[in-house]
Amino acid sequence: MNNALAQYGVLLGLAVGTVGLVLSLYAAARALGRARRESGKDVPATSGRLARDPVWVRYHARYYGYALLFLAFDMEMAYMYPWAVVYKQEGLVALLDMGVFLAILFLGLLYGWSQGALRRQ
Amino acid sequence: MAVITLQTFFIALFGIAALWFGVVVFRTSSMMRSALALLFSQTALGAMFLAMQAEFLGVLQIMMMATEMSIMAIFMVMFMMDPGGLGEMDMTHQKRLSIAAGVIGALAVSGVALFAHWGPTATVAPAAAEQIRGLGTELLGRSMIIFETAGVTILTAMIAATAVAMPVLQRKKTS
Amino acid sequence: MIAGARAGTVSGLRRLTAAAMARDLHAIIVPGPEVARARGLDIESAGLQIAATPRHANVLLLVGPVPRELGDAVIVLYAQMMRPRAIFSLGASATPSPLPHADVTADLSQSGLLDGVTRLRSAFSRGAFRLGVSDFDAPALQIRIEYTCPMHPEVVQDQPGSCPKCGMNLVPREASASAEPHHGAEHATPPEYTCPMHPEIVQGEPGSCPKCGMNLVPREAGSADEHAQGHQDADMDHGDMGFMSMVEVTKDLPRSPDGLPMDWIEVPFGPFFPGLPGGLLLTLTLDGDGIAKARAQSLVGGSGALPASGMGAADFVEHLSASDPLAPICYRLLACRTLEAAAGQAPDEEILRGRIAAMERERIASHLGWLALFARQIGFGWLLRRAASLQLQFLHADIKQVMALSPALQALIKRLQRTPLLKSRTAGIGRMVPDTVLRGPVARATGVGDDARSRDKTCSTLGFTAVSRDRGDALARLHVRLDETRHSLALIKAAGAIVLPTPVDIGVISGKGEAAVETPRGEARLQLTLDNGRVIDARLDTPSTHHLDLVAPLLEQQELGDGLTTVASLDLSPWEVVQ
Amino acid sequence: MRIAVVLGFLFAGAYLVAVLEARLATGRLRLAAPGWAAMALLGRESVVPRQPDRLFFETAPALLLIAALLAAAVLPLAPGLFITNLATGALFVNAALAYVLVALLMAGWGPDGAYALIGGWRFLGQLIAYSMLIVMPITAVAMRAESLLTTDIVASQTGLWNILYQPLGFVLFFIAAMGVAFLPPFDLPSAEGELAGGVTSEYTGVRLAVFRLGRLVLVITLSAATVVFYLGGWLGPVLPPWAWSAVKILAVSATMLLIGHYLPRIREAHLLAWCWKLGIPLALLNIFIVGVMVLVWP
Amino acid sequence: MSPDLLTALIVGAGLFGIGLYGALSQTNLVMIMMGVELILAGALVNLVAFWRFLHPESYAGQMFVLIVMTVMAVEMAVGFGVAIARFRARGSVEMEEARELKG
Repeated sequence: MNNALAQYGVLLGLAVGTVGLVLSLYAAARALGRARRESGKDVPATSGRLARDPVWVRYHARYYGYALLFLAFDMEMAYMYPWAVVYKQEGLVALLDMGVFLAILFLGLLYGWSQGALRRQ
Repeated sequence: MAVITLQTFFIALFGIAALWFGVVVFRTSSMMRSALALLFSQTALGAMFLAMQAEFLGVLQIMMMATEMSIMAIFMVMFMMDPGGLGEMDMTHQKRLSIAAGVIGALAVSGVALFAHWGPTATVAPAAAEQIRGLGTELLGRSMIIFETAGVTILTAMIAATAVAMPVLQRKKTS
Repeated sequence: MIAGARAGTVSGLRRLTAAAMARDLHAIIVPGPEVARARGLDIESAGLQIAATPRHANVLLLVGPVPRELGDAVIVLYAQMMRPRAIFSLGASATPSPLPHADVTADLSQSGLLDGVTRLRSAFSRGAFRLGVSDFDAPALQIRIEYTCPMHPEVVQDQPGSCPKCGMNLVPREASASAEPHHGAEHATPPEYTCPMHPEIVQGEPGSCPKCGMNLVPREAGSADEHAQGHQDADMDHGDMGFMSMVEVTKDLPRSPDGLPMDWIEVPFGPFFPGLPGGLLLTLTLDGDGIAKARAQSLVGGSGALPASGMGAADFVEHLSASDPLAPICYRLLACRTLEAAAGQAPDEEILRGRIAAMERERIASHLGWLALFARQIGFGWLLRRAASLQLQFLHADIKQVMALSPALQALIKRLQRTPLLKSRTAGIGRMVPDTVLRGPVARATGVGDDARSRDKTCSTLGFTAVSRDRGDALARLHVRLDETRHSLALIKAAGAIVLPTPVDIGVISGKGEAAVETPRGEARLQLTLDNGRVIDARLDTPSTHHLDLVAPLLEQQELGDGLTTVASLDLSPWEVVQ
Repeated sequence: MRIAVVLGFLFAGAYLVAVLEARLATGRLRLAAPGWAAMALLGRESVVPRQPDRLFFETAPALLLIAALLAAAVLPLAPGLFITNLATGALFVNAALAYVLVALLMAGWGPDGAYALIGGWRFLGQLIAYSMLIVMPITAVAMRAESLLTTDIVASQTGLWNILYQPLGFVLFFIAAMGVAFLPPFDLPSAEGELAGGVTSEYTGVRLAVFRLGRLVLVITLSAATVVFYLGGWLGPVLPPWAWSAVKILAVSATMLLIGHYLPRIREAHLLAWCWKLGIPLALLNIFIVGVMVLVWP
Repeated sequence: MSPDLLTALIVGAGLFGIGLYGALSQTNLVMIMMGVELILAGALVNLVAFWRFLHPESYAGQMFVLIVMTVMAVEMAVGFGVAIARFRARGSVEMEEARELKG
């Protein structure tokens, strides 16, 4: 039990350590001097033009048909991993069981495909 | 015997992080920040599950929510008036009622948690590898019908979402 | 010492990083890498890496004098580079006005480049840091803060406050300082009038739109760039609304084909965009990553005007040849031919053949240069390097070298025809139908076999046949150009020698002349009037002038990447555009 | 100690990937080039664009690096040579890699620049395309190993490597892995010819250095994942286990980079369509085939 | 009872409260869905805590968690589908406007 918790601790430590590494790199760079504030320097670079308008606008993502199907389809992996682990031991039952499950999901995919969800809108 | 162990500390730490990110969701006017705050709230929950030694569920939560909440972010940006939050627009109504409802709800549930008799608590959780196997056996055993029903639910959702969302004209053109 | 050094004493870690910077040079090239290659410069073998954005560059490499219209853009590039930054000028000592003097200057040649890079390295390692640096500033970079409503972009004022239409807080926005302040009754620049439905209609006085008859609405002159075009419905009136309604906000927005009304943003792609020829400014109105509207213009195109006193024949040839750095020999040939036509002279057959060989050699080099540019656009690393190095070898090759290079070129062509993903990347993109304004490979990709060379007697005797494909898309244009390079090799072989066109002595004559040359981009025509041996009037008609106008309709509703591929596949030369 | 060795290996591998990348870009093999480049980036200015989402802008490079390192943390290089050995290792790799997406979305949104923004949203589309092709082949691998432990997965390949046992899964996973690392031809979010650098276009100086480091570690991580899941991990004759891991991981990284060098960038619409209309059915087929094989011929 | 269980349950209650506030106070369909997600997240915490501290031997508890996660995904898919349809029809996903336009 403690073994598992210790491993999570290592992972947490790795993440924190990485943050430390990045911060120390930033500190080294800061030691070499700050960036001068000059006009035009901090405007996002658009190949030689100053495009100053904010671009945070309602963005038309053309893949939303895929995204809708993905949201639902993605859920299948939650069931598939535990199933995969016991697959060999359960044998044919597992194959049929998951076969039915995946067939059901695949039907949804086919429906989406037939309705034009699987393309750029 | 209420001892504050390291485990409790981390459960509380990630719990507080989840709550804090949850509050941020409704306190920022940038839609992107709002969506990613929800993401990190869910990630913190996943970490909390890990601290509770539900390894499979924790990792699953961390993984699923990253992609699902990112997709939520794009939909937020698609459909909100001012996704950058530059206008500091107020998008709420019946604020007082909602706060009251939220507080009362939270208090009521915590009250139940505090005063209910939960009985003895288990101190030892099964090992992580065992959990996955156990869940797998459960899926293929007693819960098989539940599992297949979940499949049907997902299918329904896919059909419903597609049927509602895809434009009618295009639907006639394809297939 | 470099003008764009960082502030600080030179010691310890700073010395080490300065040494590192001298070994890690990333250049952003003005006007563009394709011009540098067409002038025979091998930038990468000289140790400079080509950067895609000024953010990642520390060297501003100026190849030749900077055209006046690019001045502001170059200033912006320099301002957006990180210190320490250096200006490296090849073949010109002057930089556009407020820029500091070039830190390193060298001849416009490969040896000059190599020598300059060496000096650049030492300038970096010695002068990347120094005390007392001054900020760079220029009028082109000045900004003014104005306040606007996020939902009603037509509401613009100089003071913070709330929107009169919806009551939202106004948000600050930057505008270029040269534009007129929005508040205040008098306008220094008169307002201009535009049609809400056809933003391309702009005129000085009120009236109705010639296209749809709607009344034109006033707009601040010069403000067009700052507003996304979708927002210009200035007569939206919902002043009486109780709360802010998104239904109202979105109801007048233009809609995409899938029916969702989204915000459009106007994004410049150019004049120094990697994957597009330098000097070409493509302004795309983007709806997500789809192109809603496009506008293409050349910042470096000439007006074609000659000095009032005219020009001597030899000067004119040089002038025309220098006008397009991407196809100098073809324009030199065009000038020579037209002068000869005006004078009624013709060189002997040997020279004619040699000239054709020179033109075909340039065609090969130009098509290879296009391949490199196209490869950069579609992210094909191997092709970029291979085509660029072949181009440099072909550029000044004599007949023997051309023949020696021939197998390598054939291998490249064969390889491209077998490359997976290339077909799917280009097929169906930018499809065009046969049209009279199309010329050159673009026209021949639509199935029209028109080629100025097939009207040329010498070409016919050398065994020329025009190639054509009929799909009309980017793939067809690629194939036409590949086939053409093959044919060009055959023509050069048949011609036997390469002779650069030089003007024959036409004497002091008057008259008119007309000629056409099939440049790598299509047929260019020149009409000129001679007066006592001086050229007093010249009318140039070039392929890119016509192709540039096709860009806007062609790009609409394409995906961004596909749209850029379309533009790249047209092989526009902004230099030859006549404005 | 063990952790330090693994981390040292990862960073050394990232350095070699950088050398190879520079070789492909410039045509010259210079071992010191990435070192000088990193040093130079440290010395250059690093600006934050005006009016950015500063939090996102600053978090993204670090998050990319953390995601790549955490994913690598569960991949063993040799028996006993790993950072952690989680019971859900194969799943954890997925979970960590999902945050690559989050980092890129932040990097795209943060600077409020058009090129970066489009790059960020493009990567979300890319994730929707490749994600299933990461998950489903790993499921098939787990079926054979009867475990999500990465060490068990390597051990299950003792007789026959998974690349031979389930070649279809390997191909799908390999392609998807290149998609995760946004390597050419899947470099849609950072495309040079389309977005002038995309998500990286506003990063400068030391922030760019961290971003590039994250990307390089990500490439090594994905190669290591490919090796663990399909190429038998440390298994192999003669050489010591860690050497086999090193050789295989570097070979896979080199292959990934070389493939991208000889191909043009894929179109986003095609990527999505191919992954969903061809990739997912093939991945399901792969699961079915492996399912039958596991029962018939374990 | 163990402090761990109590902490987890209080976190669950807190998430429930925040989610409830969000779902009631927001005017926008997508934001309301975020509130619902938080409520469901609160349920997730409770379920995991119950499994861990009360019935670690029964995997039906974990099964519940998976089902709640599925519900979250399904809710999002359908919710966004509706949002797209509304936006296409009206140009808005504001619930307030929906009501006013109807009545």
